Amino acid sequence: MADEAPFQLLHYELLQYIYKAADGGDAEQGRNVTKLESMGFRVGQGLLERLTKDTARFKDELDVMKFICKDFWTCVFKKQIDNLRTNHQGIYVLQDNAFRLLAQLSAGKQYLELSPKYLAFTCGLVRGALCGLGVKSIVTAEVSVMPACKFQVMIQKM
Amino acid sequence: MSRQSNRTTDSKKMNSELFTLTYGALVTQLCKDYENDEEVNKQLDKMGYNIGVRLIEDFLARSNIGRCQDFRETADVIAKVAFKMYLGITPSVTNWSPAGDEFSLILENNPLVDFVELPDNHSTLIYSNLLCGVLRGALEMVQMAVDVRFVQDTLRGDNVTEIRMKFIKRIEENLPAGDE
Amino acid sequence: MAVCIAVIAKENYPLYIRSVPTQNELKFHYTVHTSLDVVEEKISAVGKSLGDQRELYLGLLYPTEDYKVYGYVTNSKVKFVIVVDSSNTSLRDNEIRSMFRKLHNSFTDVMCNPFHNPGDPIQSKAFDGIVSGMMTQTG
Amino acid sequence: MQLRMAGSLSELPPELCCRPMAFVALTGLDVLYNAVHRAIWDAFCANRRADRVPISFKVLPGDHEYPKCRTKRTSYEWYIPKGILKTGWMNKHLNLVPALVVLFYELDWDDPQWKEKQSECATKVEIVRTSLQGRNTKVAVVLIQKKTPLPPGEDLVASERAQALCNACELSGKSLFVLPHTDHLVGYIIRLENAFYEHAQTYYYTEIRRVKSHKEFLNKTTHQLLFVRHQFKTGFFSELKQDSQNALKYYKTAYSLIHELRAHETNILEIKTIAGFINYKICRLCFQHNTPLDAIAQFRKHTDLCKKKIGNAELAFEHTAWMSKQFQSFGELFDEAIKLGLTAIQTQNPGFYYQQAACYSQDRKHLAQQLCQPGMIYPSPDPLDPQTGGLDFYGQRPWRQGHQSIDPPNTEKEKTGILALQIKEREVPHSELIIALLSNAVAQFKKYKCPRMKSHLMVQMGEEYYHAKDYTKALKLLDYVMCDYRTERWWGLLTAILTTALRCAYLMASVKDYIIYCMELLGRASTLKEEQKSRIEKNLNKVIMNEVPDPEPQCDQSSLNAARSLWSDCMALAGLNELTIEVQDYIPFIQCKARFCSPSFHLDQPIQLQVFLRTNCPHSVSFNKLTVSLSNQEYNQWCVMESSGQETMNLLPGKTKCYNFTFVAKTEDVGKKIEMTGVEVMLGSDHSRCVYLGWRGAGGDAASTHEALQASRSSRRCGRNVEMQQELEWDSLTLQQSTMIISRVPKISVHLNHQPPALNNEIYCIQLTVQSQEEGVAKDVKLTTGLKPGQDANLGQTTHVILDDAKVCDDTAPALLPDILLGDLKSGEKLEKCVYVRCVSTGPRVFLFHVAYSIETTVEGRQIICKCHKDETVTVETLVPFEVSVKFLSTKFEPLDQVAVDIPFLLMTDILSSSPWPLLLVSSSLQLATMVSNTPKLQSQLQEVVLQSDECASECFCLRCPPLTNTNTTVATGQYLISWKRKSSSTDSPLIQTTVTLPHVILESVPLYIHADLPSFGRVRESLPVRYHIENRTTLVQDVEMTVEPSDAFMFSGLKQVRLRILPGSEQQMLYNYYPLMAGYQTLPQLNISLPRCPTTSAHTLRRFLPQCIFVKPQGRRLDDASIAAA
Repeated sequence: MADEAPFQLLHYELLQYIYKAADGGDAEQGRNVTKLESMGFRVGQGLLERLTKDTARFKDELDVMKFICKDFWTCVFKKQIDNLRTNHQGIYVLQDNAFRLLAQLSAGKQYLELSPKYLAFTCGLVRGALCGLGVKSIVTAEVSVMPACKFQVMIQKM
Repeated sequence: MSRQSNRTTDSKKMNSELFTLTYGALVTQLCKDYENDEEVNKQLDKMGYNIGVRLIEDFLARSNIGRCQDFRETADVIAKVAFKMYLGITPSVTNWSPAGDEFSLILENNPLVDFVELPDNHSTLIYSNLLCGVLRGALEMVQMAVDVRFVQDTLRGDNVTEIRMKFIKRIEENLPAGDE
Repeated sequence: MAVCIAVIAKENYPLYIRSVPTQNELKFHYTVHTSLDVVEEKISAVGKSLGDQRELYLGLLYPTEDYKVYGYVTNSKVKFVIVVDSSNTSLRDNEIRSMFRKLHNSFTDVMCNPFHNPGDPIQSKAFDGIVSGMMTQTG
Repeated sequence: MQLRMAGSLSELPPELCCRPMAFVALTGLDVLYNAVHRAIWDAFCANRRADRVPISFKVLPGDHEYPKCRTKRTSYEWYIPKGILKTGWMNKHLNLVPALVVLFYELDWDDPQWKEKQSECATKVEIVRTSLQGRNTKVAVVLIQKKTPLPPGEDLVASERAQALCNACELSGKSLFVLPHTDHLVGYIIRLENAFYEHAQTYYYTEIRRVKSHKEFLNKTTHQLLFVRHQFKTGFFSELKQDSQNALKYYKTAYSLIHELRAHETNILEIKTIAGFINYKICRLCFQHNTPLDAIAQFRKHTDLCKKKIGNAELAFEHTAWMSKQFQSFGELFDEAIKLGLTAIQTQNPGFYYQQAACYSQDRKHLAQQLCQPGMIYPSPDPLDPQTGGLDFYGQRPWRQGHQSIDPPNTEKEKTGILALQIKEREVPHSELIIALLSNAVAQFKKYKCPRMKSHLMVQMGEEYYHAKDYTKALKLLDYVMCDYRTERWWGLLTAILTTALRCAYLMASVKDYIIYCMELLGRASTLKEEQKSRIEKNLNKVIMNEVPDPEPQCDQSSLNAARSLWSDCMALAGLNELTIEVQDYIPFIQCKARFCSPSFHLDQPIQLQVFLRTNCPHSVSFNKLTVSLSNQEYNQWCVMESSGQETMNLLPGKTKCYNFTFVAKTEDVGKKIEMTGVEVMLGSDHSRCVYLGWRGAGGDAASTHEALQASRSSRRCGRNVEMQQELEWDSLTLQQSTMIISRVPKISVHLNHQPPALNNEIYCIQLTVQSQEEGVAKDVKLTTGLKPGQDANLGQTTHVILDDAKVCDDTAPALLPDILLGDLKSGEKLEKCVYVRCVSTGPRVFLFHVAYSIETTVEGRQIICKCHKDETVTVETLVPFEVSVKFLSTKFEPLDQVAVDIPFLLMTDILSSSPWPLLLVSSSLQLATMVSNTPKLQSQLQEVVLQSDECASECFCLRCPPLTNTNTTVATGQYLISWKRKSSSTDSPLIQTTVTLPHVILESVPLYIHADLPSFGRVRESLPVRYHIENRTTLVQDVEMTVEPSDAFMFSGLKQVRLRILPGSEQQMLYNYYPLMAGYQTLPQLNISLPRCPTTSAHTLRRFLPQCIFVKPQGRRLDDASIAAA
């Protein structure tokens, strides 16, 4: 628990910075989301490198996803993903019923449209980690009820 | 199959790395966005300040520490409690000015720069400047105006990292706090 | 001990190659490059064959007349290759392992350096240090 | 013989490599002239498959001279061996000294001259025996007989004579055979040879024993050579005996023994040679025993032990040649084993050994080049020609055979010998050997999926061809592998190969290749140093200026002159001074990226196209022409840039240059895509040499995509350091290969004015205003309007559209009016139209207003006609204007569920407006079916009534249903017609008729119709006359009993109870005088009526039409007023 607070605050500052930079139109917003996402991507790569340093090589895609849901999530958010579903055609849905970065957002409709901000970074994290494991993907997230959150991973076959 | 067995994942430790890496991503983003290092340093300090003013709440709540009697006590609390709590390190407090209004925090290792190697074209970047902001912001919330700056940095070849803190004045309660 | 140490990107292009200055550098480039055949083969073997094929350390890739070439692959599919003089018989397998471990740790730090752009050639004093350490120290 | 000895000391002799087989000699056969003998011989030789015993047969004359056997020495005292293994030995035991000699002799048991023949046979045997003096070779006799023998034991003569013959020839019974020359020849032959085989084995067994027996005489000091020799021999004999297990054992000991020998300058070659032999044998046997790992281990040991045994430094090439041979032959053994079913793996296959062999051959070549000075004269007499004729021992120097002592031999001889060898070495075609070995290796690595290893070997082959001056072959190989290294981004290797390739290209003066390699060596992928690059760039420029380039460094001087002349020739050559190079798949020194400035352009915008060029080479690059070609060639003319006059266009190193092109699209290309098909940069000029660098599509090259990807993730700061910024900008430049031409933006406004929602059936007016903001005249403006296509199908039937001037909007009107011509519109001119829509059904509809026109504009000074159009759509909801409800009431305003025949009732209609707009009800009317109006004439009570929304207009009609002939109980009422329009609509706008069909009603007939006449009110204490009418509606006489119930509100006068009779159809009247007692609404005294004739009808139903109560006014007195007030 020790250094949760600084991270939360740092992440919050990140949002503030990126979004204060320019409150332009949707295009601008889109660009900001991408910025956050790519920062997350880079962090994800780094984390993964450290995290898989002492692990055996991965068997297959599912093995990788399990890793993301268990170890990776635990290390970043100190809990596992609550539910992992897949259509076995390269789409996975990871559900976190109490997503940490939404915790400080109080529930309620008016915050729902803020949620993209709060998820972009994490989407990047996941994509970065997967990419680190040689899995190219697109990661999107959606919030239906705070603070539950669904991350959708679309694997891109190469 | 359970991978758990062969993976050793100390979540607390990882988290600190998450923090370190995220901070890194922030700094490089700033480097992309701003013309020169000075502006980056400013921005870092500002963000630090914002964090500080919020972090102090958390700090006071979790470490039930009352008002400090004097600056020396404050120094100790910062070094022994705050740094320990949030960065897991305990810097030493040294180089007190005769007037006792100025001292140095010596960080043997600074988690923020764990993996950092500065490229040559960032000679004037104060990578960890966020910390200064944090300290400034936090203390301002307890009615202390201070001046905080890095005087030594391992990143730039010094063999320790030194943060210099100077007490400026008590802020009267009724004054509005900070520029944010 | 090591006469050549290389880090190879996921896409198999070199991120870092250092070899002892005394000998023909180009030759080592070829040695490392050709060794990738075996690395690829071993990586692709994962899952197919039974038993634990899943160690990061790939062991001796192939012996040539004058060199022994060892391989290692990270989970991010980055490969490390260490070339040792085959005259150097004193070297034990676990020593090679520990060399790779050192290399991997240092590499991980490089990957975590925010100023490093993954996929770019490795430019890091720390990493250089580790590598030269392995090339000079006598095993 | 001579050559084999000298030319290749490293060669393995065939007698070593072959598989040893028992040697059996056949004599007494005349295979030339005697058909029978021939047949026998054939039977022996023909198809010797694995199932036949391993024997090599030879036909020898009966008096053949076998090699003399030296007299066995009884002691090895003083005997110093001169070498390890005699060159003749193996051959001797394979082909000269038989294990068994078989004498064929034609003789039947009952031969008339038996005696003579027997002794003749004996002498023949004797002859053979004598020539085999001292050897253990066995002799056997085969009698060729014409008769088939009887089963053994039956023919007493035979057995007795056989015995006699054996005695005569001193043969054991086992050595005498009979071969009946009959039809089952082969069968007999096989039986024979099996017997021979046994004999042979015993022979070789004794040989082994013999050799072993020497052992005790030997001593460690002087006879080490013999230890080896004997072990080898026993091994070899064991092989002949087909005892490979023991053979292997003996060879192994031999091998370990040979390395115990003290090696020195003079014997090292011999040691190595024999070691090589033994090693070969061991490996071969291991593979044969299917223990490849043993073979490999042995070979490793062998090479490790020998690789340092170089021997005479001046002949070092000999050693490498030998090493090479060792690897090659092991590779061949390995390969052979695989062909016989052994499985190899990626990391352990023959390829490695061929490769290593090649490696040593390369060393051999280099050593040869160092050690063998050219221009030496071959010494005579030839020191390599051993006067003694042939070399006695394997691996010895011809000029000092048998020299075993450590003390140095005759130095003079040594010198000449060495010289001779060196000169011979010069004649060796090293490159051929190397290339052959490499290509063997390539084949193997291909087989064991090692693409990279394969490429590496191909590079070596290429380089070898280069050394062999076969540049075409060299380039063929190098080009092939280049792209592998390029795609895998191994720049160091790529550069190395390119450098070699460039040398080849120079030496064969192949201009195009030369330019290509230069370009890539100057490119950013090249790892060359600046100065090298600038040298190459200079040369490139020379070639472009049609001058001879400077030679490449490290080209061997000998071939330079040739190259120079080649160059000057092809420079002189006029004509083909123009060449095009597709650079996309390389990483050329000029980078090109092109893009359309926007993914789409409007027809009236000039299309903008940018080409970015950049170079990385040390000096600036100048060029004379830049062209972009597009999918529609007509535009190409606009995408050419040529250097004007003297000054050329040029690129500074590291600086990005941008070239802009603009052109105007053709009208017919609207909606089409324009694509870049290529970009070309022309170096040089017509009066020197034109080199076109061509990029497909919008440029980019083999490396650019990766660079772009990296750049996108880079954390490098934009704008900090100029050089870096440029870099970043370049990498993140994205190509835009194609653009869309879309129609010009219309400069007209289309406004719609209407009042939604539309009301069902109404003629809904949408007012359309088109105003032109064009400068010019908008020609032939067309309007397409109505229901937007692609909506619910049946909307089409229920929607009707007309334009104002058309009158009626009935069901014939279409849903969509296409292309209504509206003429031209001048600048600023306005045009108004009303579109009327009639929606027969409710619900939403989308209406389209598509205004198209064409206009002339000038773009970049060119006149073009643009077609523009503007679409407006509007969604209109259609509602019902009002709800109509109808109810039936009795004349007492009580709701009726059925009406009585010929009794008046009321019809009440409510019109409830549901329109948001005020409605004007112009009129309403009833169209009655069976009903008739009770009132003289029906007229609408709500003419010109205006209904605001949610207001309700009601009217009431008094009707009566006449008695009906037919007796159905329900009747149609009729229709209710309402004509209305919007209050807002203009006076001349048409009315809308809404018809509501009134509900049917149930009809009933009543027997007795009783109704009353009475004043509308009464007054307290004033009489109130009430007259009851009682009509008999039946066809019968009716008795009616009436009683008036007393009531405390009234007093009354008249009959309290009466009984009367009414005739059918007639009416009776009863008059009562009521006298109200109290004020207010008062219930009238109840009238009780009963019809005894028809008891079904109750009093209640009869009373229905009577009023129940009446209002009674108080008396008009003051105090009474007060009392009322009080009450």
